[in-house]
Formats: sequence, C-alpha cells, structure tokens
Amino acid sequence: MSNQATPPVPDPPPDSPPERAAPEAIRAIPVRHPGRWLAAGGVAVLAAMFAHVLLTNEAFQWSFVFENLFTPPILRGVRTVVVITLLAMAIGITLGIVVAMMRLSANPLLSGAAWFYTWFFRAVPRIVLLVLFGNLGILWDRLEFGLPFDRQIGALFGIQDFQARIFGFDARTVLTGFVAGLLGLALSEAAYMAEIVRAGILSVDPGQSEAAAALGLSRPQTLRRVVLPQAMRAIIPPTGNELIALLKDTALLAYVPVTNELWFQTQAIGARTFRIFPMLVAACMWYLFLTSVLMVLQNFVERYFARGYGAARDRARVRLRSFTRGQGGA
Amino acid sequence: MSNQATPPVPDPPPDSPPERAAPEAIRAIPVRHPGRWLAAGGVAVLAAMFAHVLLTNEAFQWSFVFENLFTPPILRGVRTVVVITLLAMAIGITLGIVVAMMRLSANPLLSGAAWFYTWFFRAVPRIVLLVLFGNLGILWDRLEFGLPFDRQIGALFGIQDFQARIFGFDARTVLTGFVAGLLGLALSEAAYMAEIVRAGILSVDPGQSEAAAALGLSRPQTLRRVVLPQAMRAIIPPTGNELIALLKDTALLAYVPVTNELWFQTQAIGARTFRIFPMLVAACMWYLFLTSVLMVLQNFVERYFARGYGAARDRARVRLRSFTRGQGGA
Amino acid sequence: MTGAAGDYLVRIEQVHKSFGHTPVLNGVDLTVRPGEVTVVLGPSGSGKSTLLRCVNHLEKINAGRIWVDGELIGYRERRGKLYELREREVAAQRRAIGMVFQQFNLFPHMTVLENVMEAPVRLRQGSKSAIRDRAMALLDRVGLADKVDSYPAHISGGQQQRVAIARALAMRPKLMLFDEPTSALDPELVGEVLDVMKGLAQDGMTMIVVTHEIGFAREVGDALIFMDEGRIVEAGPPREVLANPQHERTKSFLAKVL
Amino acid sequence: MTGAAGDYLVRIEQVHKSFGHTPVLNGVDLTVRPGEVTVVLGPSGSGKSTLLRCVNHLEKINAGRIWVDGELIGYRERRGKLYELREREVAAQRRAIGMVFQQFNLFPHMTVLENVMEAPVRLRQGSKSAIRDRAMALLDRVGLADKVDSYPAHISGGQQQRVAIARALAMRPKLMLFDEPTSALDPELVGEVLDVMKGLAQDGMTMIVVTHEIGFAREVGDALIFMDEGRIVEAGPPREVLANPQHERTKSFLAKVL
Amino acid sequence: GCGNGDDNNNDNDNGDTPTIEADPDLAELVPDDIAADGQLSVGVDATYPPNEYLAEDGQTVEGFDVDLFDAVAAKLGLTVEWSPAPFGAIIPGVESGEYEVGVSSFTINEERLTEVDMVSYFNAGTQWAAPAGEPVDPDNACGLRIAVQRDTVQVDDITERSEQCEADGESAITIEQFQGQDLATASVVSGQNDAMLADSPVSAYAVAQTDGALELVGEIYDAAPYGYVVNQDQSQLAEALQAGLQAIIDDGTYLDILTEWGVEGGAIDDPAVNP
Ligand SMILES: Nc1ncnc2c1ncn2[C@@H]1O[C@H](COP(=O)(O)OP(=O)(O)OP(=O)(O)O)[C@@H](O)[C@H]1O
Ligand SMILES: Nc1ncnc2c1ncn2[C@@H]1O[C@H](COP(=O)(O)OP(=O)(O)OP(=O)(O)O)[C@@H](O)[C@H]1O
Ligand SMILES: [Mg+2]
Ligand SMILES: [Mg+2]
Repeated sequence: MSNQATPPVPDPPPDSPPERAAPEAIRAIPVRHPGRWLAAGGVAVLAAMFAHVLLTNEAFQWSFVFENLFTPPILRGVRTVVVITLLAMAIGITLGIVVAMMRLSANPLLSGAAWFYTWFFRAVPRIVLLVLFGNLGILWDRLEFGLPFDRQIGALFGIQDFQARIFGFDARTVLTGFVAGLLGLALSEAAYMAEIVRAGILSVDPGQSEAAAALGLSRPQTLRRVVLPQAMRAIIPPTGNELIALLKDTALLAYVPVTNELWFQTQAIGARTFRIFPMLVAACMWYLFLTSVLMVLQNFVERYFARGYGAARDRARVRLRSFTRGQGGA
Repeated sequence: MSNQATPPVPDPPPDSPPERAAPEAIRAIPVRHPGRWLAAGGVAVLAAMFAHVLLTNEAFQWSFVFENLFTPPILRGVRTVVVITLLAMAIGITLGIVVAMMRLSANPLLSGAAWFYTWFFRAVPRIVLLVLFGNLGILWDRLEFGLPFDRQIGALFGIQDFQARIFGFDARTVLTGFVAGLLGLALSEAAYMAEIVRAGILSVDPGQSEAAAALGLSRPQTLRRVVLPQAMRAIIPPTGNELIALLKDTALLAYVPVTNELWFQTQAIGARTFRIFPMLVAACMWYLFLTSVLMVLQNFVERYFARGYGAARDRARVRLRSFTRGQGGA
Repeated sequence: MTGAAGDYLVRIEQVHKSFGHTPVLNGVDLTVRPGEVTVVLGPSGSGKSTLLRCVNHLEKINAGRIWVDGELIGYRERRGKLYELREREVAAQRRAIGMVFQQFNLFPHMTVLENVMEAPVRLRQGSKSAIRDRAMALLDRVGLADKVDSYPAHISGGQQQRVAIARALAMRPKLMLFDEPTSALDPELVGEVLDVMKGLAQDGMTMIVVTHEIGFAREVGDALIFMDEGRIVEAGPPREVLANPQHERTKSFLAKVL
Repeated sequence: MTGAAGDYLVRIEQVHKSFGHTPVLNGVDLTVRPGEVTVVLGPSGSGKSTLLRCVNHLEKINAGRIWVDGELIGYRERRGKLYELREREVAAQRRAIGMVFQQFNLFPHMTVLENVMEAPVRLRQGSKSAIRDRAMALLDRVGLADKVDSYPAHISGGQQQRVAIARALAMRPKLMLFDEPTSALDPELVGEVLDVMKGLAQDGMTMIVVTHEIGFAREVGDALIFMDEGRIVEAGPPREVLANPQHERTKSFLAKVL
Repeated sequence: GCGNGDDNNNDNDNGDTPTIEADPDLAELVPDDIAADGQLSVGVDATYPPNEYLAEDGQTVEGFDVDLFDAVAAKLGLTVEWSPAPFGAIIPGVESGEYEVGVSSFTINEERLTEVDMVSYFNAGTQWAAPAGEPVDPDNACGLRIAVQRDTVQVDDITERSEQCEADGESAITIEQFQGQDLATASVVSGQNDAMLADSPVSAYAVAQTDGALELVGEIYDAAPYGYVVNQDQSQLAEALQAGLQAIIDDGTYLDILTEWGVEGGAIDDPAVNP
C-alpha cells in the first residue's frame, strides 16, 4: 500500500472533452502511530546521550584531534592509503580477469589451478596473509627469474650447479614492507575479483552468446563484443564494494608493517603522546571520510549503469504505451 | 555451444512405432587446442615450483609446524574463534534485523538512526573499530544503566548530583578484551546483516505483499508469514559469506587484544620460540581448514535452498510438459 | 456506516488518481449491481489496473469516493471531515473484496492448500478443520482436488491462476476483481481459467474483470466499459458495444484486437 | 564438399539427439527445397527448438547427418572418418544460416543499427559505409528506418523482433530459422512481425518456422510438419494437414489450438 | 646483562614467588581503594620475551618483570591480575584508570614522566644484535636496514642516528618498525634486515633463543631504569610500590629472581619514585 502524501488533483488536459469539474481533493486526517513515536523517542534519547558523551567526555580531547588531523605524517598516511588502494585494485582486477578466464576454461589443469588460487586467498584472513607476505623474506634472500628447476635439470645432464637465471633481486630490497603489503593485498584482491568476474560472465543471458554464435561471430569476438560489456553490469557494483573493502583493509598494512600508512601513523602519534583515544577518533574520521567519498562515487556509478538499462526499460514502457495509445486513439 | 562428450544413441522406447534402426552414433575426431595445453603446462611448472619450495625450503620447518598444530593453547584458540564467531553472528543477526526494520520504517528518525548506524559501522575498518572498542575503557571507568541524563534532570529540579542508576559495572572487569572484541565484532556484523536483511526484504516481489494485503492480512502478518520466509532465499547466501568473513576477522581480535584467540596464540608461540614462519604456516592451515568447512556447509545450505525453488521449477517444467504431452497424445 | 448505496454493490464516483504529476484516473464513475459482471477493456496504460487497485485501497485515490457494499473505502466521514482508516479497518474492508492478479501472486513457499487456507486461518474465520474442509471444497470446485499438496512452482500457470481464484474465494468475498487473469498464460491454458470464471458468474458472484478476452466479455459480461487515458469513454451491454462501438478510440482498439 | 544434396537446400537424415539420457530427437528426417517455407508444429517439449538448434550446430547431434546447401554441418568426412570442424569453420557455416529466437536476443548495449551492423563489420564483409547502407536498407524493409539509433530497451517487442530479423538478414543467409518468433509478443504486436516474415517468404527466402500461428502456416507455408516426442508424426501441405489431420496426436493438438 | 635463555624453560613454577609473606607495615601504605579488593590490575604487553611473554600454556604471562612484580605485590599483601594490552595503550590505560599499574619494561624518560609517575626497578640499556659473523658497528650504521619494535625508545634512538647519518652526508638508515619484537628479531635472523636494537635483556634472549644465528654487537649503552607506571593521582601507591621493592631488594629476593632469569647485571639497589 502506498502511503505517499496526497498530491493535488491535476487539472484535466485542455483538449479533453468537457465534463464535471474535478471534485475536492481528499485531505484526510491521518492515523496516529503512538508506538512508532515512542520508539523514535527512545532513539532520540540514545542519540542525545551519544552526542553528550562525544562532547563532554574528556577522553576525546577534540582540540588535540583537530590539531593532528592534518599534520604531514597523517596526510602522507592518507596518500599512501589511496595509492595502495588504487594500485592493489588495478593489479587485482587485471589478475582477477586472468584467473576468472582460467577458471572458466575447459582445461581441468587451468581451472583447477584457478580454483586453488581463489580458495587459498579467500580462505586465509587478510591480516594473516599480509603478515605472511611481510615475512616472505624469510624464504629467499634473492628473488630470481629464469629457467625453472635449472639446478635439477643441470643435475640430470650431469652439470653441477647449472644455473639459468636471467635476472634476480635482493629479496629484501624488493620485498620492502610497501611491496610486500601491496603484493599481499593485490593477490588477495585478485581472488575476490576473479569470483566477481566469473559470476558476471555467468550472469549474462546465454541467449546472447547463442545469438552471437548464430551470427557467425567467433568465441573471442563474442566474449569481447557481446558478453563482457554486459557482464560489466554485474561486475561493477560488487567491484565498488571491493574497492571500499580494500581501502578499509589498507589499515591491516600497519602489521606488515607499512609504516607510512594512515593507521600506523595515527597509532604512532597516539603512542608517542599517550593520547590513544583522540588518535583513534582521528583515524575513524579519516576512514569515514574516505569510504564515504567512495560510497558516493559508487552510488553515482551504479545509478549511471542503472540508467543505461533498468530505467531505460521503464522509459521504453512509457514510450511504448504512448505509442500504442496514439494508435488506439487516431 | 555444448561441448559435452557424445553419449550413446538411446534405444527407441519399446512402444514406439517401428521405424528405421538408429544410425551409427557420431564419433568424430576432436579439434586439437595446442595453445590451451601450453598454458596448462606453464601452470603445471609453476605448481611444481610452489610444491618444491614448500617441501625443500628450510624456513617451513614442517616438523615444528605439526608439533604445534594441536597443542592445547592452539586448540583453545580454535575454540575461541568458533565461539566468538557464533556469538557475534547470533548478536549480529538479531540486532541486524532490528536495524533493518528501523531502516524500512516510515519514521524518519528511526530510519535516520538506522542509516547512521550502518554507515558508521560499515565505513570504519574493523581493525580500527576493534582497537577502539578495546580502548573504550578509557571513556568510562564505570558502565551504568538507568535514567538517562539523570544528573542534568536533577540539576533542572535543583537537586545536586541526583543519580538514578539502576545498576553499574566496573568497566574494566566487564570490558575485558573478550567482551570488547565480541561487542565490536557483533555491532559491526549487525550493520552488515541489517543491509542484507533489508535487501532480502526488498527482493521479495511486491506482488506478494499486495496479494496478502488484498486477502486482508495485516502488515505484521504479511511480514511474518509471506515476506520474511521468501526473503530468506535472498538472505541466506550472503549470510553464509558474512559468517566466513566473520570467522576470518576473528584474527583481528589479536590486536584488541583477545589473548586466547588463534592468531594471537600462533604468534605468541612464534614470539617465544622465534620460529615465526612455521607458526604463520600453522595459522594459515587452521584458517584454511575452518573456512573450508564453512564453505562446504554453505554449499550444502545453498543447494538445499536452491532445491526448494529453482530446481523445483525445473521439475515442474518437466512435469508440466509431460502433462501437456499426455493430453496432446491421448 | 451505510453511504448513499442504493441497490449498488459498488459505487465509484468521480475518482481521480495520479502518480506524482501523472494523472492516471481522471474522474471515473461506475456502478455495479450485486450479481453483475462488468468487463473493463482499454489499451495499455489507460488505468484499468489502477482503477481495480483503488477499489480495494491498494492505491489511495486523490479525489472522489468509492463505496463497496455501502462502506466508504479507506476513509471514515464524520462531521464533514475525512479520517483515514486504521490499517486494521482497511484490512477488514479488503476481506469483502477478492482480487486475482495477472501474475497469480501465489505464495511460493506454501502448498496449494496452505495458500487457500492461509488468510482464513490467520484471521480466525473458524476452526482449522472447518477451514480445511472449505478450502478442499473450493479447490475441488476449480478442478484441483488432486493438487492440494503441490507447491505453486510444480503446477501449470492455468492451475496456479485457478488456485489464486480459490484463495480469493476462501474469504467469502462479496465482490471479485480480476486484473487480466489470463494474459500471463499460454493460449492452451486460458480456457480452463475462463471456465472457472464463468462458473463463478453463473453462481451470482459480482465481478469486475479487466481482460482482453472478447469472447468472455460477450458471453458472460453484463456490462462492458471501455477506458482510455483514465476515463471511461464508452459503456454499455457488451454485445452492443462490441458490435457497434460509438467512440473512435473504441473502434480502432477493437479493430486491432478482434 | 558437396554431399548427396540433390536440389534440396536442407537435408536432415535420421538425426538423433539426447540430453544426458533423455532422448529429445529420435530419428528426424526432413528436406527443404530452396525457396520453400516449412512450418513446424508440435506440443511443448516435442523437440522443435532442439531440431532448429541442431541445424546450425548450436547443439551437437548424436547420430545422423545434416546438410545445408550441400555442406555437412559441424563435421568433415574424410576416408570414412568424421572430424570435428574447428570453431572458425563452424562459424563460417553458421553465417549462411540466419536464426531468430523467441526472446529476440538483441544485444542490449548496442543501438538498433549497431545490432544489425555488428556481425558484418566484425567479419569484414565490406567497407563500413557499405555495411551501414545495407543495414539501413534492411531496417527500412522491416519498417524501422526511424528507430536506427534507439536501444533495444526503448522499442516494443514487435520492433525488437523485427530488428532481430534484419540482423539475421544482414549476413545474407541462404536459410532462415525462426523459433516461435511471436510467442513472446503481446497479441497486438504479433501481426507486424508476421507481416515481415510473409514478405521474406514472398521474396523467395528458404525458411523453417516453429510457430503456433496457424493462420501463418496456412497462408505462407509450403509444408507443415507436426512433431511429437522427438519424431515427425505427420507432414504435408499445411491446408491438408490442418483440415484433415491423420494422426491422433495431431488431431487432439489442433483441437486445442484452433 | 647477559641472557640465559635456558632458564625460562624450567621456570614455569611460579609457585615460589607467592611464598613471600606480606609485610603488614608495608601493606598499610597501600591506598584503601586499591587494597579493598586485594588485587592490582596490571596492564602488560606480553610479546617481549624474556621480560614478559605468554608461557607455553598460552595463558599465563611470565618473565622476569612478572616474577619481580608478583614479589613486590606479595610484600604489599596483594595479588596481581595481569591484563594483556597493546604496548602503546598501557600508559593511557593507567591514566584513565583502566589499569592500576603498568608493568611492561617501560624505560623511564621525560615524556613518560610528564604523563605518569614511575617507580624505577631495573637498569636496562640498549643492546644491538646482528647475524653471527656479520658484525655491525652501531656507531656507523648508515645505509643499513635496522629492525626495531614500534613505539619503543629504540625507535627514537635509531631515528636520531639516521638523521645524524644524513647530516654527515651519508645515506640514511632504513628503519623497519614491527608490531612485536618477535617479528623484528625474525627479520634479522632471516637476513631481511642487517641488525636490530632492543633493550639489553631482550637482545640477549634473542641471541640465546636463535641457536647462534645472532650475536650481540657493541656495548650496552644509554643505560636507563625501567619503571612501574602509576597514575599521577595515585602517588601513594607509587610510594608503596617503591617500599615493597626496597623490601625485596633488602631481603635478597630481588637478586634471586634476576639471577634466575640471568639478568642480574641490571640490578639496582635504590628504587625511587620519579628518579
Ligand atoms: N506505481 C506507479 N507509479 C507511477 N506510475 C504508475 C504506477 N502504476 C501505474 N502507473 C502508470 O499509470 C498508468 C496506468 O497504469 P495501469 O497499470 O493502470 O494501466 P493498465 O490500463 O492496467 O495497462 P496494462 O494493460 O498495461 O496493464 C500508466 O501510464 C503507468 O505507467
Ligand atoms: N539444454 C538442455 N538440457 C537438457 N534438456 C533439454 C535441454 N534443452 C531442451 N531440453 C529438453 O528437451 C526436450 C525438448 O525441448 P525443446 O526445447 O526442443 O522443445 P520444444 O518443442 O521447443 O518445446 P517448447 O514449445 O516448450 O519450446 C524438453 O523435454 C526439454 O526439457
Ligand atoms: Mg494493467
Ligand atoms: Mg521451443
């Protein structure tokens, strides 16, 4: 049942046949809902208590919060958060598409490997993953690229200590906290994105691929021109959620550690000045701000995408109606 | 295009009219896909390298891992993880339903408060929230329940230091790490559950409520008997995901700190023995195990729910068809 | 609480309804006597569904009055003032009005029998066993005695619509509203639903039926109204209107549909 | 590469097809001469759609052979052995066969014109401007010259289906397959699509049409086949079959539909 | 102090500390509101072996800090409730009243003294450690990668050294800050970092625990006292703790405990409030 306010009665269109004047609009006295207002009152009191604590409890030290909210280390922390979020998302999306394609492949080895990848990275908590990546230096002191199993292959042919490595790095200069953290987040994100991309592709009506196939388009053409553009509709909204989740999870980088990251920095100020609580509040405020910006953006993007389809359909309905009506009346 | 293997030609049903014998089944030589096998080969080599590192790199110290995987503190940690996950989820679902109802209420104060609640708890990273809750003791040294704003009301009537508190606790005995962590997780979960419940309710075809209203059912009856049971279909799958996410996020409790939690315990062993990496591996193994169990359960639950509807529809299709066919042929 | 009802079961007077700024009903007048079947025709968007939905207050009208069985729908008029009815009172009014939707709207999580029993049981219209007996009798009447334990998803569209009719009848309504009850059905299944509706009409049920089934209108209808742009542009006995439409719009519409 | 084609455009020989262990086609034989319109009738589930989908290899058959314009569909036969065709070769065969689906399956993210141009452009069937001219001509032919820049969601179902026909024609097929092209349409919109199809038939297009539109079958069809349980149970000139069905199943089906 | 890591393995028998008898005179000194429940609630960051860490059972906090403070409390007729907390949250927790005392190897310094009262009980210095056979000169660490635990005094120490390097025109020190000392130590063992610096007992313990992978380098320097952290409004409690500490120093329990943990080198004989 609709419970909108009663709008005024519209005037009849000027070209309509003469008829009785529209009667008075209904202005009824609405039903009272005391229970609802009681609940609202309770919520209002709770809100007032909350505000009271915020304003009067000394632990908040608001002046200290605002003094520190825009100091250079904090701003640098914010920048790091944004940079890592964007980088990790970019890598995550790219790798995620590859993994999704592997997962959808008919080859059991490829789809098995993709399954294992998504399983592992989605089953282990991100904090554990990140600490693990922060300690990967324990495994190797050099990272090298080249012929795999070179030593073993050499041994097979009787060559001692055969090496076919093309280039390598000192692991610790490469696997800095920043790189380890970024890598951890990006690989983990790729697993989530792979599932999203896969679900998006599966969500496209199979009739679309069939129509493309029936026209004689090849499978890659079908994927690129017909399936992926439509899968985007199912991919974009959860990707927005992922981006927000990723931004929030950059706080976990403090434990890798990535020291110039926002959460690390706010805590460091808190510990140095012994004012933990105000800096916790400052961290909350920054994250609230950053995620809210993303949420607003997401809203816009989703509305944009909805406009392309759903709303358009409604518009079409209206047009279709006026079209038939026109025919019916001419 | 289906690419299943060619099944044998079925025998014609015995009561069918006599006709030409079925021709030989098609057994065509399939097309080769060398590119696909090359990619698979690459993946196989990578997998072998991964296994090789796991088995030969000394940093893993597998014997140490297995020695410690089932020691009492670790098992206690696992129990804590499970208990907190279930408790936080139970509170989260209950509170989430309340918040969702508030959000859907026509009263702007209720729906505004619910919006603010979900906004705050979804916009702040869980790690920040949990550390904040761990430090809530800084705000009050006592938690008290009673008439709100009692002191202010007293002052209004000229009574100095009027107190109408019914009962109170020493904050530090109540807000232990365990309680603070549980509370933080549960309140945060409630925000996510509220959105899920709301989306679930909105996903039910409005025609259902209209049909119920047209039958003369009241709004609470409609909600309880018609809308909620159907909303469950949309609520259950994301709730499964939430449960898995919650289980993983119990690792964040280590920073509250909740000391008898799995991630804290594995790290504590690492800290005491300086064998960080093996204990990281142990943590991964436990989380992989726990989340995999939940994933399997989720799969069952989802399939069960799918059986109730989607599959049933297919069955109905088949029945319907044989029904019409029967009529067509009789 | 009796309004100026006379011997009409339904009286619709100068009803206006708009969604936002889009007028949908522009002063509709209609009366239906007890036992009469009124068929509503009209192009898509002409406001047929909205009119039906206003009759049982699923939509609030902006101006005008609707009485069913002498009761003013949705409001109470006292000392020249209109008061909205409480939800409970609206629900009570709706019980006297059965409604059948284009999309059936059966409750998918209940069996056929549970669908029919749900409202009477919740609204305590007798003992459960009495309600069950009555539900079984109704299902038998619509030819579904053997499907009582099936779920809606397991039966055909025509069967679902027949269950929806039985469900509405279970509340012993004085008036039945049908909103294109057959247009979501495969052509082969339309007949079985129309047959049930014919039976109802023969048993004296008062009905307002939105449909494009001209045959049904001709055979069963006592009155036919043609709507366009939220107005009733033509009304009369079905045979006359169908054979000899007066209005241009009716003519061109019938030319397309017949 | 010519098989035993004779003067048939389509030759279907003893085709068997099952999904898992459910047989769906049980030995179908059918031939269609160039320019002929073959109408396929039959109850739901009788395998009509599956038969069409086998003709352009959207489904793989389990036994039998299908030739279109002398080419064996989906396979190459050499020295008594069958080889699957590569994807590219199957795509080439499909280009000679246009298909129109019940659900239109237009590409919703492309305009009407882009829908029609997509396949010729991707498959480089001429310069872009030549393709555009041809697409415009086709859209004009189906009466949609003024809708070229609309998106599918913005036009009616009947218009969408006409676009789908133009899109299939843009590949200059030798054979057109229609799978219940009007059954997802509102009754008022059916006519416009059938008109386009009639025009095509008059221009000499070879067509296999699954439909329940008996009028179309009678008026346009050169042959009518009635399928049931994966078999062709009756075939002949439409007027004869419709007026005087021989088989019990045909009779009872026609009794319900007519 | 030189570490003796083997000791802690057979030292779970904390049972010998409570045998210390309460001294009624000293117990008098304890403020009534604290004496009332007979318990001291203590905030501790249990990730700092051998000073304070979780025992093998995963629940008990142990370490020489723990044994020592248990003894002091026993002298005052109190028991101790150890509440694990993040290091940085302990002093604010004491200020807010969440904890009555903070015992977690807090080095006494100016900044801390402006916030809280501190009772000195042990002398620790900073000690460097590096992989065995790859000695590092603490006074010339420019360009190296050094691991420290976040929020400790060593962070300020190494930051100053890095700034000095840059002032001298040499390349800065890469400072890796870790959540816990365990991660910092592990990073040096694995070769990710070149050296670490920490409180002297901690470095000694790390060297002992890592089976010769690490060795101590250089001398202990910047020796400064550890202090118990007490709220500035509770100076009476601070006095009581000081008296209790003096009592166990005088009766020899103090040195026994330190010796047992192999950190007797840091023993003091003049505990003081806010030295
Ligand atoms: N809830 C709504 N909000 C806004 N506009 C609405 C709503 N319901 C209906 N309308 C509009 O009111 C007009 C009349 O709608 P209605 O459904 O009554 O027509 P109808 O005659 O039943 O048409 P149809 O044959 O398509 O069912 C249409 O233009 C429609 O877009
Ligand atoms: N992909 C598939 N997998 C399994 N079974 C299928 C599949 N496609 C069709 N079938 C089954 O094959 C049988 C024939 O289906 P088909 O769609 O060819 O019938 P039809 O004559 O076109 O019916 P309709 O009039 O409903 O379109 C049906 O029983 C159907 O359930
Ligand atoms: Mg309608
Ligand atoms: Mg079909």
